Amino acid sequence: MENYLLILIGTVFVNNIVMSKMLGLCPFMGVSKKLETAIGMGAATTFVLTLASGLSHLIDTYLLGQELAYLRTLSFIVVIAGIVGFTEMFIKKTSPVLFRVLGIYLPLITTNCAVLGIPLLNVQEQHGFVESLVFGLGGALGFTLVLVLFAAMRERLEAADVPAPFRGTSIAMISAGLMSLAFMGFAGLIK
Amino acid sequence: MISAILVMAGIGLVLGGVLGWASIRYRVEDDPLVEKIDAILPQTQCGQCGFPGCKPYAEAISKGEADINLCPPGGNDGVKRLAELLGVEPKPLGAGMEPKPKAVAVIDENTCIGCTLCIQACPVDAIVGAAKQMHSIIAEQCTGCELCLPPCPVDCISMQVIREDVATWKWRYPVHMMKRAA
Amino acid sequence: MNGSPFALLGHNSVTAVMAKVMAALIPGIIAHAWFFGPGIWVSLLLCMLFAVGLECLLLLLRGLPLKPFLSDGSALVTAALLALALPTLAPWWLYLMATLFAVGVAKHLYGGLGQNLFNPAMVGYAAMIIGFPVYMTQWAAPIGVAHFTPSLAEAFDLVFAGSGAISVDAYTSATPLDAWKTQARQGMAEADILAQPIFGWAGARGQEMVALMYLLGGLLLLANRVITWHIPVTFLAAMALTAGLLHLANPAQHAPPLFHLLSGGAMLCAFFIATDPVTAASTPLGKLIYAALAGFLLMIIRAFGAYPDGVAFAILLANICVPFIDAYTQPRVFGHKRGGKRGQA
Amino acid sequence: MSRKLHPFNGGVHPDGHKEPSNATPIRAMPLLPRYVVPLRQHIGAPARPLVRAGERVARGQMIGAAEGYVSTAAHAPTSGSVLAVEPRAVPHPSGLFDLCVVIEADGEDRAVELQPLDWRNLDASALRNRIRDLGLAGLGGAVFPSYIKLNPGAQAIHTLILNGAECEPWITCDDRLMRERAAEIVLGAEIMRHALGCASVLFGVEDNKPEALAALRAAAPTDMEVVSVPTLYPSGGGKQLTYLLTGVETPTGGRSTDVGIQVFNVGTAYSLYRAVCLGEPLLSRVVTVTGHVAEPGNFETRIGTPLADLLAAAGGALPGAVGEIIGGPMMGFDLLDRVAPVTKSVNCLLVKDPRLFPARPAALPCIRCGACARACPADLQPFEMYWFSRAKDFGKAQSYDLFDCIECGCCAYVCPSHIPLVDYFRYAKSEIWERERDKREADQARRRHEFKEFRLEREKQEKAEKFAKAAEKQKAAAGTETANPEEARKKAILQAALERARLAKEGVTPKNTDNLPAAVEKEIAEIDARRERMGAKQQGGEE
Repeated sequence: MENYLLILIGTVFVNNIVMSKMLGLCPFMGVSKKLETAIGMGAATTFVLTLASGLSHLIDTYLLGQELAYLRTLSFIVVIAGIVGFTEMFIKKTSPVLFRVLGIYLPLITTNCAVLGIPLLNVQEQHGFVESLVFGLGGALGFTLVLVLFAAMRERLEAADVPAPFRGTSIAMISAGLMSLAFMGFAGLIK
Repeated sequence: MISAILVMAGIGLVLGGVLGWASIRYRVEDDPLVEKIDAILPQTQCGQCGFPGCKPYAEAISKGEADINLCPPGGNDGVKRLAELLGVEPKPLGAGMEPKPKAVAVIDENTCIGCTLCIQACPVDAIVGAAKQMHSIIAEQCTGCELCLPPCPVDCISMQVIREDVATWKWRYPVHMMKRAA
Repeated sequence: MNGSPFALLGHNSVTAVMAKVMAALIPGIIAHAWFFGPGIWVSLLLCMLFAVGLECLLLLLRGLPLKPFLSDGSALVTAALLALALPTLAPWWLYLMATLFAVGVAKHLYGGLGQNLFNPAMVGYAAMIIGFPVYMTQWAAPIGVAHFTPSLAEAFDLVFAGSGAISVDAYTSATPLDAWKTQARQGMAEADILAQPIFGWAGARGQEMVALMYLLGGLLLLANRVITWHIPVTFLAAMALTAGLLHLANPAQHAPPLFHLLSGGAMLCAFFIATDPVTAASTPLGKLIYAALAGFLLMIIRAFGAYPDGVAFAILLANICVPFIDAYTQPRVFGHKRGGKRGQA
Repeated sequence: MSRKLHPFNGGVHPDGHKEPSNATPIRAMPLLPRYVVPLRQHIGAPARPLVRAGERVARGQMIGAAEGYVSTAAHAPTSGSVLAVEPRAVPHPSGLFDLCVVIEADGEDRAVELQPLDWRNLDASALRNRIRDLGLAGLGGAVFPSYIKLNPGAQAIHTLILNGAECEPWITCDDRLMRERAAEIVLGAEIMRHALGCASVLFGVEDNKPEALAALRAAAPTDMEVVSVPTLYPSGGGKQLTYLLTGVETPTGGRSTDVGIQVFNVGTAYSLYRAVCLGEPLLSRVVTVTGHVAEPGNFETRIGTPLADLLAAAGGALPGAVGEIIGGPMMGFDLLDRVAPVTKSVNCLLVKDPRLFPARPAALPCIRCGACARACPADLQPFEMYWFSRAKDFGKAQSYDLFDCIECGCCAYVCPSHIPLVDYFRYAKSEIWERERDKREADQARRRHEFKEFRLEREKQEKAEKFAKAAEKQKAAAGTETANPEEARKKAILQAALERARLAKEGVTPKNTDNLPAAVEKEIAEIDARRERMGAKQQGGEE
């Protein structure tokens, strides 16, 4: 139990997928202009990532094994694409507004390197099934956390007197850098 | 080799089945994007965008056939709202498309010959009058589209900028903040 | 066009606010000089010079008028906080770099006073501790512990010319927070640790008095209504609570709460850094959440993290959360239903 | 006398400056040679002018009639002749002109016959209509037509609040009125209570007006309560006073009547007494002239009195004056033109001197110190509203409840950065209103455009049908000349096209002259007549 908790805290804070592993920067920059969109994106990614972690672990362990290891990336991508496709239909039905604001970023969860990265890291770290699920959930929660906080910051930044050359994505990148600086404070917390 | 093909085919089949079920379970009609675009457009029906009215322009935008910066009456503000709706970066209005101050058409009562050409041109039926009778424009309904200017054979229609009065007066943007050179 | 109101509250300006903050810092600075030698004057002077210089340069670059923005005094307050947070007797370029990050990156890239999301002084500090960890762990030892306490002239010499023949260890020492952490992990008993000369009656020798002087300054700010009680009280309470729980759970590993309150930058942070209105939460409930979060994170980093003092990181992490906290703690507007959603008439 | 008060949050304590003007009794203004009566003095639609240039009028004669529901009448302040009905300077922050009736006094001050009303026995709606025609509007500042406020409507009113708080610094017109005419105010309140059918009547007066409190207490019957409220700006705000006295919050976007409470200014109660018991329309009001003037005080001023004359009556501005404010220093506005007249909403003319009213220092950036939020009586977060109004992000500004702002000025008063916060809020509000106006106009244009397209389509179809029928007939007449239906159809189309071309040559008769509103038809007729006249004149000139 403590092990799972450590994995969770570790992936959410210490080794945050965005802030310390620098994965998933595309949606992090792209879907953080509005707080509500960011929350929706976070929820969608959490769903996809947790499911993908578990499924890909099962596939890796029971279908691929050692001899078919070369199919890992391929099959993971297929699984992720399937889950994303499902999520897309689900969101389109339940929240058309969210579907529209997420726009291209929703299908792009497929190519979100964080979503592929976490199942691959699971294999690398030789996580068991539950560990993989927790690792996926933690990574996704960490992603959602920074995405949502970052979106709230950007909403305020939007109205700031940022000098012209730094406006828009530029100052957002700088802010992300400073966020990352702050997250370094968690260094040494686990392991 | 066979096992690899089997595995991938299996995964594909299962996922395909799930997606197929989901597409039936969560079927939705496409959202009325055209209506939403049309709601942002100012409805002057002026045709400056190159389309015969606001609705056709909205349709063109939704199909991706027209850019969002072709509507001068909507101004840069309108472009911004379209960009927000469509999730694209806003851009300045196209060249030679600077927004003009709001105006209404006024018919010179002495020159009008009652030819009805302007009445046919008016997209919102804001001009009243019958053949060989003097025409006049209902100011509240005029959108200032200027479509009635070219057909007039005697050039008796002119645009009059709407002046603000006590009721429509707006507070200006405060200028107390220190002047910025940048 | 100048609309109402035409009446203004007298003796009320940003400059006055900043002047009061500076004045409240003075007891702490004097105590610092008293216990750690005159080195603080050098770093204070350097930081202020660099800050004002950079502020001028950046204002000119941005095409803004110098006088009103310089006279608001915010650059000086940032510089003073930075100087008090950084180790004294570090090389001059460290102060320059820190000020550059504080005034340049954290403040002016965001549009200057009032627009920044991160506390400028803490950005400067955090950037230095990541970039130059060696210099950031060399703290001037208190008078009586150090083999040698440089005079003002010697301090200038050390800052600009480097230590040269004098060993760095002669005038610096590990911070008590650091010492506690490493020694407790090595299994030393609490009494043995506290018996060392760098520890004082409750916390770190010298630092405890400086912290009390910051507390005094903070109380002056409270009395003058420059700050409200929400942030300092909650921050210190959250710290004490977390430290107390940790100490109860494992007294051998974790120092008692009073030690934490009076060591490192805790007091300075509670009254002068966390209360920076620009980067702190602004709603009444938000202030409590923000301060509690910062205090909690500070203790977590101190107890488990890799850095001896986590003030900068705790504040920056709390800064990240501020817009989110504010967005979800908007107070109920007069005439709105209780629990109603904001923005819905 | 110990009613439990419910203090609202926020508020400020600006210097009162009541003494210069509240020491002397209300003075009457002498009859002036000229009055300018604006037709838009109240909230709502402007009054419709009833007189033309050259017409003679008597004092109290209605010169502008209420137009629509939210409107009220305007009256001649004295007898004389109408000089003009034209746009003139009015007391408005814009400095724009508005339609006014200019009256040249004849010096006789002859009045129309006044008819006191038997209000206790008069039908409620008849009473209200009379009050509308007597031009009554709220004198506290909002100038909402009183007859509407006296209509209890669907929601029963249980409490009537008479607002005598007068929290704005410098202004003392209500103070003097309460001291000198308490009995009349109480009678006015009695009429209001009758019209609204409510039980409870409360007077709210700030405790810096002990004389007014005493006078009201002496005059009020036992079933009316005179409550002393602590001096705190803006306790005279309608929502604030309501909460202070009853603990009931006026719901956002609504009125206090939604919670069964109606609020009137004490000055309105006095005017209502005069209107009902004496039959006199709203011809005058008490105006405070104070600040940097020779003899500050309160003046019984006829509506339409040029402000320059009012200033002269108070001995004129002292040397060094730097302009005038209409209203108080917290919510008033700069007077741009002294020829503008006193209207029903003008309660104070405040002459500024450079010592008490220095120019506002240049604004510095907001440091989010929250002083404004602590001072805000509406519990808003003004710095957030400012942050987004400044960036012209009106949607966000609105999401921080911009429209709950009462523009009291507390936030800008306490701001250490000297930011004109209220100016930003007024700016954002008027921008949002304009957008809503534009939206309405666009919707109307869309409907009209769609209708036109529908009409064109219908006309085309009707025409085609007609020709098809005609062709059919022809075909029938010609017998089975062509058995081929395809050919017949082609022929019909050809015929239709020919017919169309013929019609086009003759000139199409558009059909949108049908169903015109009477007003537009009249307008067209007028224009035609004018054109004929002009044409005739022109021809005459040529010959």
